[in-house]
Amino acid sequence: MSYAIEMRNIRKEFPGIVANDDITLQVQEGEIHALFGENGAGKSTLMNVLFGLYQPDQGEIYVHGKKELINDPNDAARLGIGMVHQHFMLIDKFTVAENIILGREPKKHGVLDMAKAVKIVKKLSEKYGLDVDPNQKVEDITVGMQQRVEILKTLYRGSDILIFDEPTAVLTPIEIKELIEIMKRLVGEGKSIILITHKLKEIFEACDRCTVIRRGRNIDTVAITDTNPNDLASMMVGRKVNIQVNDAPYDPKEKVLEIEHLNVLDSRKVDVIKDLNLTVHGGEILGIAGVDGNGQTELIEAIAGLRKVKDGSIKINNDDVTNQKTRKIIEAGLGYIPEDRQKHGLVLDFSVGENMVLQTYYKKPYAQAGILHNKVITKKAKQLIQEFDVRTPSERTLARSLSGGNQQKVIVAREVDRSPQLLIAAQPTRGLDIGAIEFIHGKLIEEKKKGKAVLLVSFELDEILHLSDRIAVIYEGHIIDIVDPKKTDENELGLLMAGRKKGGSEA
Amino acid sequence: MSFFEILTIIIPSTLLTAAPLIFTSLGGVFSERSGVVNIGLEGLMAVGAFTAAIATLGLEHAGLGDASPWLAIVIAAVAGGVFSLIHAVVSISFRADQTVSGVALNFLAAGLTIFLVKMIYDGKGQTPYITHNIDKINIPGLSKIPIIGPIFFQQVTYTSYLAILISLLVWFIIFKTPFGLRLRSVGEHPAAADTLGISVSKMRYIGVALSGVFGGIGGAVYLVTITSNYNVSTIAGQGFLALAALVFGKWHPIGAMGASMFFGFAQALSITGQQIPFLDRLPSVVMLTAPYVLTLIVLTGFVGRAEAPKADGIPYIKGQR
Amino acid sequence: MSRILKKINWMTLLIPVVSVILGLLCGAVIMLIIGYNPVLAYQSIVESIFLQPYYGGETIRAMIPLMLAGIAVAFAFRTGLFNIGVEGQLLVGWFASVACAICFDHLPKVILLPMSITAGGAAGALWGFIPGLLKARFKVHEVISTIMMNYIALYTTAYLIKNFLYTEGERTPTIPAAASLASTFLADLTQGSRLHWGFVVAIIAVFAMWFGLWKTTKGYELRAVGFSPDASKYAGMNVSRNIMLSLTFSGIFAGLGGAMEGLGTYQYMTINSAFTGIGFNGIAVALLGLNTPLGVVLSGALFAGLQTGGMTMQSEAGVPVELIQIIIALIIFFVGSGYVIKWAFGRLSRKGHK
Amino acid sequence: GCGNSKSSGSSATKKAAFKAGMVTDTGGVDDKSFNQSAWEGLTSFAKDNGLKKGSGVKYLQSTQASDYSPNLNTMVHQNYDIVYGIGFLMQSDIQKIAQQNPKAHLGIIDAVAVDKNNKPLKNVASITFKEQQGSFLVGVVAGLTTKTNKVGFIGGVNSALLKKFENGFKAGVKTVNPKAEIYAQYAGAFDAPDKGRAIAQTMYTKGADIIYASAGNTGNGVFTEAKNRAKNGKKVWVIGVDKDQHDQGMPENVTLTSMVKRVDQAIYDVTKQTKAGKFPGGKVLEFGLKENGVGIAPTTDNVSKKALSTVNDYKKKIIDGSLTVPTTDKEYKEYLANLK
Ligand SMILES: Nc1ncnc2c1ncn2[C@@H]1O[C@H](COP(=O)(O)OP(=O)(O)OP(=O)(O)O)[C@@H](O)[C@H]1O
Ligand SMILES: Nc1ncnc2c1ncn2[C@@H]1O[C@H](COP(=O)(O)OP(=O)(O)OP(=O)(O)O)[C@@H](O)[C@H]1O
Ligand SMILES: [Mg+2]
Ligand SMILES: [Mg+2]
Repeated sequence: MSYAIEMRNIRKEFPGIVANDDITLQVQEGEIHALFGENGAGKSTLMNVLFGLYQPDQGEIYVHGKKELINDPNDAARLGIGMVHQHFMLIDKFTVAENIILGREPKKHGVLDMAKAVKIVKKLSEKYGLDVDPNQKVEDITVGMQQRVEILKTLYRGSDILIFDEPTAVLTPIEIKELIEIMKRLVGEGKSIILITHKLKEIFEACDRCTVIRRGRNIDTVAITDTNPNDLASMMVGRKVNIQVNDAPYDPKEKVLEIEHLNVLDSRKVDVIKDLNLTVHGGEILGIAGVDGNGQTELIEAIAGLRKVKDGSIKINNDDVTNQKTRKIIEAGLGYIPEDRQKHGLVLDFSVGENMVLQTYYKKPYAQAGILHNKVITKKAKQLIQEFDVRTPSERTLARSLSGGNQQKVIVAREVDRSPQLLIAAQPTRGLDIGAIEFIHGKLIEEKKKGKAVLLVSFELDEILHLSDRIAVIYEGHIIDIVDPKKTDENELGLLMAGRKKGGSEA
Repeated sequence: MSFFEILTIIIPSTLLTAAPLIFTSLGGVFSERSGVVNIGLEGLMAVGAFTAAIATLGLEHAGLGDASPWLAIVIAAVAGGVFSLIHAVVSISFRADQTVSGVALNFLAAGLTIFLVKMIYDGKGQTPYITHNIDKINIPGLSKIPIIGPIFFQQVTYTSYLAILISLLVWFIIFKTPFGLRLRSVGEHPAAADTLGISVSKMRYIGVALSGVFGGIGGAVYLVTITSNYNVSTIAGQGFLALAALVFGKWHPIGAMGASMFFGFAQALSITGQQIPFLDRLPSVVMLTAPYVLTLIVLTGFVGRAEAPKADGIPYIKGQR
Repeated sequence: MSRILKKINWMTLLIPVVSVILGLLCGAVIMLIIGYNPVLAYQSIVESIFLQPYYGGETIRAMIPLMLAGIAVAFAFRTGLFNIGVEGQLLVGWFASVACAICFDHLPKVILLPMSITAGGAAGALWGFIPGLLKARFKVHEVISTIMMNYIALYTTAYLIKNFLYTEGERTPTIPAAASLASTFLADLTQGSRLHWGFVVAIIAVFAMWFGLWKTTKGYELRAVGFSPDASKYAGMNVSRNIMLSLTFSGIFAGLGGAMEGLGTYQYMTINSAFTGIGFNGIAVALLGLNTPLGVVLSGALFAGLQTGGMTMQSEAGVPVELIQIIIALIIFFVGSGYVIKWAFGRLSRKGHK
Repeated sequence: GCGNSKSSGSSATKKAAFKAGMVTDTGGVDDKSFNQSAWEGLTSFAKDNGLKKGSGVKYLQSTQASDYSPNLNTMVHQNYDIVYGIGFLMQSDIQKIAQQNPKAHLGIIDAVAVDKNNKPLKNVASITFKEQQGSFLVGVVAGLTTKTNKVGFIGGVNSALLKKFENGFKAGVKTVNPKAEIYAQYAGAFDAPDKGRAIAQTMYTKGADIIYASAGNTGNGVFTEAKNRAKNGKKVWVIGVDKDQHDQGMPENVTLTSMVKRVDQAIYDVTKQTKAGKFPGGKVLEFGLKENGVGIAPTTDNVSKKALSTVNDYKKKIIDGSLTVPTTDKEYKEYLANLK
C-alpha cells in the first residue's frame, strides 16, 4: 500500500541538540493524521523537513510512494505539499489576495493582475467555504480569518497534502470547531492532512490515526479508534499523567482584588470595558471565560497599570491602585503571567537568571543602594530552576534559546516565587504540552491553597472548568454572570459567552 | 528682487540639487524595501562620483565629446552596483549587522576612491576637471511658456527631469509588478516569502544591487552636473541626506522624490536666501540646519507616522526562531 | 583575574583577532599590487609607535577621544540603541567645554577644569537626550535622528564660534591654562607630543561603562529596556525614561570625548566645515571591541596606532594614508562577518579532527 | 627606510644635506591653490639647487586637522632645515612646535606666529601677503569691464584674511566705477563647489556679469556656472584667484583675469635665504605688489588695453605709497567716504 507521505528514519540535528532522531512517519491517503508530542519533541522540525525548509541529516522521504528530495518549499509545492505554520506566515501590510498569490502571481503583460487575483481568491474561498475578504489587509482581520488565508495559500498552490502545525492554539472554541469541519471537508475531497496539536480532544474529534513522538524519537503510531486520551497522554509524556483538578475546598478569605464600575478605552478609543464590577478573594481561583476580544486583555492591562482607566476604581488589598504606575501596582502585590510570554513575559536576550528577577532586581537582597548583588541573583536562579524543573543548560543560558514550555516555566517560577497577593494568569498554558500544563495547573492550585487570589483568564473552557472556584463570564466588556463550575457545563457557558443569560434573554 | 525673480533662481537650483538625492534615495528604497538597511548610500555615491569623473575624463580623451558624461553615468551605475555587492555579501550572506556593514562601506568608499585617485594621478588628491559637463539649458519650447517656462524650464538639466520620471517608474515597479510584490514581501516577512518559494537572498541581493546602481547614478549626476572633479570633499553628506529623504518619504519612491526636492529647496534657499530681502536677516545657521531640523520634526509624526518595512535591518536566517 | 579569564569566550575573541590579521593582510596585498613595500610600511608604523616616544604619545593622545567615542557607541549598543550621533555629540561637547573655559577664565583650576569637562559632558548629554526623547515619545528611529543631529551640531557649533567666540585662524581663542588638560610633564616625556591628562578621564569612562551597565540596577534596567521594551514595561520599568537615559549617558561619553579634544589636544575649537571623523571611528572601535569596555580600550589602541602610524607610513614608505582607512573598513567588514569566520573555523577544526 | 627617523635625537655629527619640507592642509598639493603654489615654489627651488624630490624637498599631507601637529613634528624631528606650515589653520600648531623646538626653523603662510606676549617667535618666518593690493587691481579691471554695472565677490569663509580680498576688490571697483553695485557673499567653505555654483547662479541671475571667486575649490563651482552660461550664449566673466586661472576658464574663455598670490615666490625666497644661512626667523614678511608677491595674472588676453593701462597706473600708485588699499570693512568705509 502506498502512503501519501512516508518519512523514513529522519534525523535532524541542531547545534547541541538532536531534534529528530530516526523518526518514521506514514500518512495514508485521505486521512487526518495527528502528530502528538511534548513541547520540543521535534514535531515542527519534522514538518519543516517535509516542507523543504530544513534538510535532514539522514533519512528518506516518499511522496505518493515515490522517493523525493525536497530541497526547498518550491519542491514541496511542486509535490503538492502545503503547510500552515505554527507561527503564521502572513505579511501584515499586504492584502489577503496579495498574500495568497505571492510567488505565483497572475500577470498581464508582465504587470500584476490584481483584479484576476481577487477573482481567483473569491472563487477558491467559495469552493472550500473559507470565508475571507480578498481586499482587506491582513493586519485588519481576525486570527481565525488569518488561519483561513493560510489554508487558502496552500490550496491556491494546489496542495493535496496539508500540514497544520498547531493551528488551534490561538483559536477560540468556535473557530476550532469550524476548522475541524473544514479539515474534514478537505479530506473528503481526497486530500491528506497532518495535524499537530496538544489538545487530545481535537485529536479524538478530527483524526484517524496518531503518531506520538517524544524527545525526537518515534514512540508509536496508533489508530484513534484503538486508544483513549489517557493512554495517549501517558504515551507522550512517558509516565502516568494526573489531570490536575482543583480539589481543595472553596474557602474564600478577605477581598484581594476589588473592581468597581470600571470603564476602559481600547487603542482606537472605543469603550471596551463598560461598568465592570468584579471581586476576587484570597484563597480562590476566579476564572474568566469569554470569547476573545470581549475585553479580557484590556481588563488585565488596566489592573496592571498598563492601560489608562477612564472611570471606576481598582483596589488591591484595599489599596487604590487605579491608574498607578505598574511598578507600584506590582509592589502592592500583583503577580502576572502575561498572555504573550515571549513579548511581554521575558527579556529573551537576558539570561534565565536575569529574567528571574525582572521585577525585583532593585530590591534587597538582589541589590543595595543601586548596586546589583549578582551572586545572590545567581543563587536564586539556580534554586528556582531546580524547584520548577526548568530544562536549561544553566542559569546563564539566554531565555531565547529555551523551548516555549520552559520559557513559560521561568515566568511562572518568577511570579509564584514573589508570592503575590493577586496572581493573574492569562492563557497560562497556551501551546504547552500536557506535562507542562499539569505542572502549571498544580502551581496555580498551590497558590490558592496558600490563600492567594488567582485570576485565571483562558479560552480553554476545560481549563476554566477544572480550576476555577467561580467562573465570571465576560461579554462585551462587562461581567454578564458569575457561575459555579460545579453547577454548570460547557453548553451553558457557551451560551453565556455568546451573550445569552439564563432564561434565554439577550444581555 | 521680485518674487518671480526669486522663483527663477530657487526652483532651477532646487531641481539641480535634488536630482542626485532623488536617484540615491530611490536606490535606498529598493534596498530597504527588500529588508536591507543601507547606511552605505554615502559610499555608493562616492564610488559613483569617482567613477563618473574617471570615466568622463577617459571618454572625453577618446573623443566622445558631449556624450561622455552620459556614458559616464552608465558606467558609474555599473560601478555602484558592483561595489554595493560588498554590502550584499557581507550583510546578506555573511549575516553581518546591516548598519555596521553600511558604515564600513562608507569608510571603504572614502578611502578607496581617494587612494585610487592618488594611484591614477600620480599622488594627486583630486582628479582633473572634466570639460564636458551635463549643462543647464533652456528646454526648447517649454522654456518659452510665460511664467512657468522661466521658473521650471530654464537653466535646468535633463537629469532633473530624468530623476522625476524614474521615480515614477520605480513606483510602478515596486507596487505594480510581481517583482515589486516579491521585493516588498522579503522586506516585510522574509520567512513568509521563503515558504512561498521566493528566494530571500536573491531578492535582497537585487535590492542592494539596485541601490548601488542608483546610488552610483546619484553620485555621477552630482559630479557631472555640479562639481566636475572628484576629491575628498566631493561627496560629503549627500548620501546621508538621501537616506533622510528616504525615511522622510516613508520608504515610498514618490515620497523619497518629494523629500529630495524639499531638501534641494532648503539648500537652494539657504544659499540664495542670503540675497533675498528678509531672509538675509535670518542667521545663516537657521537655513543651513533647516533640512535636518525639519526631517526631525516630520519624523515625530507631525505628517503621519512613517513605518519602515518590518524586516528592514534584520538578517534573514533560514529556520531561525 | 582568573575569574575574568575564565569568563572570556575564546571563540568570540577569535573573531576580532582574525579580522585584524585579515585586514592587515589585505592591506599588504593592496600595497604589493600597487608596488609598495608592505613590510617597510608596517615596520614604519610599529617602529614609530613603539620606539619613538613622540609617536607613542600621539597614539595614546589619539586613543583618548576614540575610546570615549567607542564607549559611547558601545554603551548605547548594549542598551539596544545605535548611536550614530557620537560625532555631533562630540562636537557640541568640544564646543561647550571650550566655551565654558573661556567664559569663566578667572576661576581657579580646581573649579574651572572639572567645570569645563562637565560642560562638555552635559552638552553631549543634551545632544543625546534629544534623539532619546524623540525615540521615547515619537518612536523616531535613533539612527536617523542622530544623523540629523550630527549636521545640526556641525553647523550650530560653527555658527556659535563664528559669532560669539571667534578669533583669527577660524577658531575660538585658546582656553586659559586653568582649564587645560595639557601637561608639560607628559609632553616632555614624549618628545613634545600632545599627550594630556585626558587619558585618566577615558579610563574612568571605560570603568563607568562596565560598572554602570553590569553592576548597577540602573544598568540592568537600561539593558532590559534595550532588549525588550515590552517585557520591561510589563515588569514595571519606565521604558521611555530609560531610552532617554541611555542615549543621554551615551551622549555624555561622546561629549567628554569632545571636551578632551578641546581641553587637551587643541586647547581651542576650530570651525569645522566637515566632521572630525572621530565619531564614526568610534563605531568601528566599539564593533571591533565587541562592545565591551576592555575591547574598546584594545581596539581604540589599535585604531589610534594605525592612524598615527599611518602618517609615518606616508612619510617613510610613501603609502597614501587612505590605505589605513581601507584597512579599517575591511576590519569592520570582517568583524561584522564574524558568523562566517566562526563557521570557517568550525569547518577547519572539524577537518582537523577527522 | 628608518634612517631618517634614527637621526632624530642624536646630535648631528656630520653636516647633512639641506632639506626643506612643508605640511599641507587637507587640500593637498594639487588644490589648485596655495598648497599647490607652495609646493611649486619648493620644487623649483629643488630644481635650481639640485635637491631631490622626496628627500631634499618633501611634503606631508594632512587628512584632518589633528594631523597638522604630528606632520610638522615629524619633519622637525627629521631635522629638516626649514618646515613650512601652509595656511593660517596651522598657526597655533606651528607656534607650539616652535616653542618646543627652539632650534628648528619653521615657516608659516598667511599668519604671524607669536608667543604668549604676542611677540613674533624667533624661529618662525611668518609669510603674509598684501592680497588687498592684488584684489584692488582686479577690481579695477572688473569696474572697467562690467557692462551691467553689477559685479560679484564670492569668498570662501568669512575671515579677516578673506576680508582683505573683498575690501581690496570692492575699493578697486568703486574707484574706477562709482556707480557699480557689488554683491558679496561667503560660501562658508573652501571645498564646496556646489555652493559656489549656486551663489554664482544667484549673482549672475541678478545681473552681475563679473564675479571675483576668492574661494579655493569652491570657486570652481563659479567657473562651472560661468562656462555653462557661456555655452548658453550669455557672456559672463570670472576673476580667478591665487594662480593664473586662465586655463580653468577654457574653452569657453570665461576667465577675465586672476589675482595671483605668489606663495611659490615667497617660499622660494625664504628657502633660499635659509640655505644661505640667513633664515628670516622672527620676521613678518609681507609680500605685496612691490615684492611681486601679489599681482594681476600674466595672461591678459581678455583685458582691454584701457583697463590694463589703468591697472598699471594704480599699481604704481600703490607701490609708491600714494594709494593705500583698505583691508577691513572699517577701512573700506573710510576709503569710500574719501572717494566722494
Ligand atoms: N532553528 C533551530 N535551531 C536550534 N534548535 C532548534 C531550532 N529549531 C528547533 N530547535 C530545537 O529542536 C527541538 C525541537 O523543536 P520543535 O520546534 O521541532 O519542537 P515542537 O515539537 O514543534 O515543539 P512545540 O510543541 O513547542 O512546538 C527543540 O529542542 C528546539 O529547541
Ligand atoms: N532602516 C531604517 N532606515 C531609516 N529609518 C528607520 C529604519 N528603521 C527604522 N527607522 C525609523 O524608526 C522608526 C521606529 O522604528 P522602531 O523599530 O524603533 O519602532 P517600532 O517597531 O515601530 O516600535 P516598537 O518600539 O514598539 O517596536 C520607524 O518608523 C522609522 O521612522
Ligand atoms: Mg512546534
Ligand atoms: Mg521595534
